[in-house]
Amino acid sequence: MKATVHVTLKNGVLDPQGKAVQSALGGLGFAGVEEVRQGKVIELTLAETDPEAARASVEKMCRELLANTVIEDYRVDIEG
Amino acid sequence: MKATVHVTLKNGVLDPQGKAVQSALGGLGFAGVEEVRQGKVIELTLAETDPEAARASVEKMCRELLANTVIEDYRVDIEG
Amino acid sequence: MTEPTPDVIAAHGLNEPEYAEVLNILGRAPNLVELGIFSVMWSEHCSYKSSKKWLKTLPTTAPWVICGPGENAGVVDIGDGQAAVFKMESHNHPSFIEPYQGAATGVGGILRDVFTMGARPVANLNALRFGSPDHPKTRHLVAGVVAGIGGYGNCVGVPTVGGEVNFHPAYNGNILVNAMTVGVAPADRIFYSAAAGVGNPVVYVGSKTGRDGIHGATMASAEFNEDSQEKRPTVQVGDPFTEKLLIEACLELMATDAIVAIQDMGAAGLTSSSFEMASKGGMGVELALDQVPMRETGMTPYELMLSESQERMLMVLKPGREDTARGIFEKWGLDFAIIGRLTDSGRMVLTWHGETVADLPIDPLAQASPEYDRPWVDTPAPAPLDEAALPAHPTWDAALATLIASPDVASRRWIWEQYDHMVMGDTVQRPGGDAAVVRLHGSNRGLALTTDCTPRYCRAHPESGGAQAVAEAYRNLSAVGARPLAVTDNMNFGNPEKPEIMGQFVGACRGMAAACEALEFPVVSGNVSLYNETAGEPILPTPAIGGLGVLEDVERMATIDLKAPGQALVLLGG
Amino acid sequence: MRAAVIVFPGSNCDRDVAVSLRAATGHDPIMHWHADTELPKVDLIVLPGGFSHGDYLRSGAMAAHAPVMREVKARADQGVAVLGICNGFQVLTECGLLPGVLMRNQSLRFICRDVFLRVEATDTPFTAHYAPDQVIRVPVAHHDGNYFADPATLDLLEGEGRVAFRYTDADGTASAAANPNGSRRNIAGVLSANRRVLGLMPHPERLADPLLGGTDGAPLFSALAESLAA
Ligand SMILES: Nc1ncnc2c1ncn2[C@@H]1O[C@H](COP(=O)(O)OP(=O)(O)O)[C@@H](O)[C@H]1O
Repeated sequence: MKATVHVTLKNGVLDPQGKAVQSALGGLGFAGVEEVRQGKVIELTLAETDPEAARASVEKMCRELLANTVIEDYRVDIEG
Repeated sequence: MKATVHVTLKNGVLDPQGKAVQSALGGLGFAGVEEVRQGKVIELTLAETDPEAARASVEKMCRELLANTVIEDYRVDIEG
Repeated sequence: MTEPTPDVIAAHGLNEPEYAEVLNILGRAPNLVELGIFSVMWSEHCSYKSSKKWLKTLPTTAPWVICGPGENAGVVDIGDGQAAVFKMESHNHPSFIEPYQGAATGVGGILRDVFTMGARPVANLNALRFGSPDHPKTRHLVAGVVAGIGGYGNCVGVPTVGGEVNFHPAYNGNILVNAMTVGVAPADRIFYSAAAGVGNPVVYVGSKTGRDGIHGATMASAEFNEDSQEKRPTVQVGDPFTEKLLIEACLELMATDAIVAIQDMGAAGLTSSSFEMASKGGMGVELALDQVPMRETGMTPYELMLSESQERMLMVLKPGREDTARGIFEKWGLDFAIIGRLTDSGRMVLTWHGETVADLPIDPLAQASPEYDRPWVDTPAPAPLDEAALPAHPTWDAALATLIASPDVASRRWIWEQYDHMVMGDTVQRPGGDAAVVRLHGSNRGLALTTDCTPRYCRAHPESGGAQAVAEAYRNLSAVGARPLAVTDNMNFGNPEKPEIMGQFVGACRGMAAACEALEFPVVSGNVSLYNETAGEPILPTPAIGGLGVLEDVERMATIDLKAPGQALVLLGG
Repeated sequence: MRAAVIVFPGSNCDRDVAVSLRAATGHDPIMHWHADTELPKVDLIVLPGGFSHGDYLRSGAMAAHAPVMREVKARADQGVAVLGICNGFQVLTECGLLPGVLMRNQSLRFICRDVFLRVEATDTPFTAHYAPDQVIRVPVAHHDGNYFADPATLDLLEGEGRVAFRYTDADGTASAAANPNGSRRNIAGVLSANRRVLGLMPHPERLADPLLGGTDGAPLFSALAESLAA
């Protein structure tokens, strides 16, 4: 079973990477890029076969390790 | 208009971050994590309003800057 | 305007007598913006209200001291027309909540204190205390703090050359992260923060302001409790890349004669920087807050005054130099905005799209902040150890193995290898010796640097422990062949409202003062961090000392490694 | 020899390498700002270490698109020598002047310490003052030094003698223990096909002065000064 976790900075938290990418895109001549935010995507392959159990386990992984909940939000997607 | 870019390592490219996460999860007592791959997600807010033009422009950004195609694949999603 | 409710006043950390003083100063009730400003200015962190009385007892002068406590950092003459600018500062609470970013922004803050004064930073050090090695959080905290210090310092390109680490259960819920920066400037080109010149423009440079750490300065002074985990204040994220650009841009502008005064926006951001600059210069200020570069939409004057966004500076320029300055900051890709001017009113007038949102007298706020003579009890001198009651002496081999395996003695290589300790090409003595030695660029002279404190001594007897920390710093500098010149300190203690804790603080100050006096080793800068307690459990009293000395010839520096077989080992001292 | 050091926003070893160049050539290199496209005529272009653009996104990725880089590539094509150290190596791979990519260190930690390198190629303007298979000691200081390329590319590099340096033990063995960052085949530095572009993660400029604890980096600069003498 596969799980995908998106970890993104909370709203209002400074994103230095996004800021730098935005200005680099401007430098490359891409106009009209109003905001850039950079996050992580983590793809997990799990032995678990029950979607609900998988979700519960991945949510726990997010809280304990994958996301830094002080500054980051996370979203879990489970696919068969 | 918003665009989301997923940048992930190509198959066969060793992913030190994913491997470290996998072993850390094991250390935390999560069993049955068979593989972990870590990538980036970049969210762009664009002035462009035409989805096709937006996609073309973001694909170009990926080729020129956002992804290193020696080791990375990318996927672009455009939403209203 | 509606008067703030008691709840709102309490949430701003002002007690009843303090609020009464606010009413007395204003002759009316404050609005929310004004209340926020009072709360920040009178927080323990900014006002030193519990510690001021005792800090004044530390010796701060010597013929080579150019500037002692009171500015962004201390300044000493190191000969050859050069000055060393240095200070240590704590980022304890933020680092416990988010170790990487907390430690990283701590490094960023202390760097700004130093380059604000016109010095190019040449070395970073740190003094760290963690809980017991087997406490479940310790590993994560150590890894995060070390990575954060490296992540910031390595990127800005200032070598992290030394530091110290201890482990003790008293720090389980309250780690200490003290960061020190040393910079070098021409002795006659030091920049100060006193504003001058009616009509001169007040200029904002660096990063945009966001809603970072609103209330962080008050948080840093409030005792930690179990639900701090829940409240999770907005942690600031550091941007070392912007800091690097800010260093280069500021030093480039400082090479011209455009700057009248400059101050970094540290804790309490725009509030404390503007009040301090105005108060030191006896000036008034008008700021148009709508001109402040903003990162988010919908920000309010309250948020702009209290934001702790990093990598920002405030300057007063000479008239007509705006374009020179703007050109330099734009070249480095940094924000630049003229946000106000100096007046002779002695008042801080803040406007928002033309409307006045705060109007406060500057000196009463900045200078008449509360000063407490907190009750304290002396820590009694410990009874001599009863030798008979000690466990039997282990074999020498076993004793040695125990010592070497102790977390307080074990090699710190794992830590310093994560710090770039060689960038700038002048680290002639790397971490691992008694003191780091950094060559003064382009010469054969050098600075020796160390941080020291043994908290268990300080707990046993704060006065001896404080004196010992100073003496150890002095010895470490002497051991590499340097002439010790001056110290910076970081006083980390528990809740000063408890007489025993206040007694520890007083004792440590007495010991430090005596040692500094005896050694002619004055305190030129420092920082105080109080309320380091979790659930009523205080940390060990930890007056961290950062020492600086000078070597006339780095080729004659002494190092710790044994050089050749057959040489004699000599024990000196008693 | 005239050298230019390209200064990117976030470069922080630009001054360090200038010191080594001055020691080897007797004069100061040109410090050239990345946004300035008019690059003077020089014999050597140096891309220094540091954190260009904060190393955000990927190390060296944004600097690879700096305005001056088009000219740097054109000069490289004409045979002008280009040296990329640490972040400079990352920029060279990102802009395609060298193959492969520098990934995050296997330990995921920044690593700053001396390492041993075996000099694998001495027929270049950079390495002519080393002896074949000489083992030298120089520091590394990086977070992203894990050299990766596909096996075919690695075979090609090895077949053409384009691996300039490998991480080894003090006795010259390219063991796993001697590899500080997980680089494929212990590769620490690679050359372009015409052998005029060198990228390496270790910092020769940091041990080119006896007061800093060693001089094994100095021959690289003296070799450049001699080979590229006008
Ligand atoms: N323990 C101390 N010993 C000596 N001076 C101190 C001490 N703590 C603070 N100071 C001095 O008080 C002044 C204000 O410090 P602080 O508020 O920490 O500076 P900043 O404006 O950088 O936050 C500084 O000049 C500092 O050197």
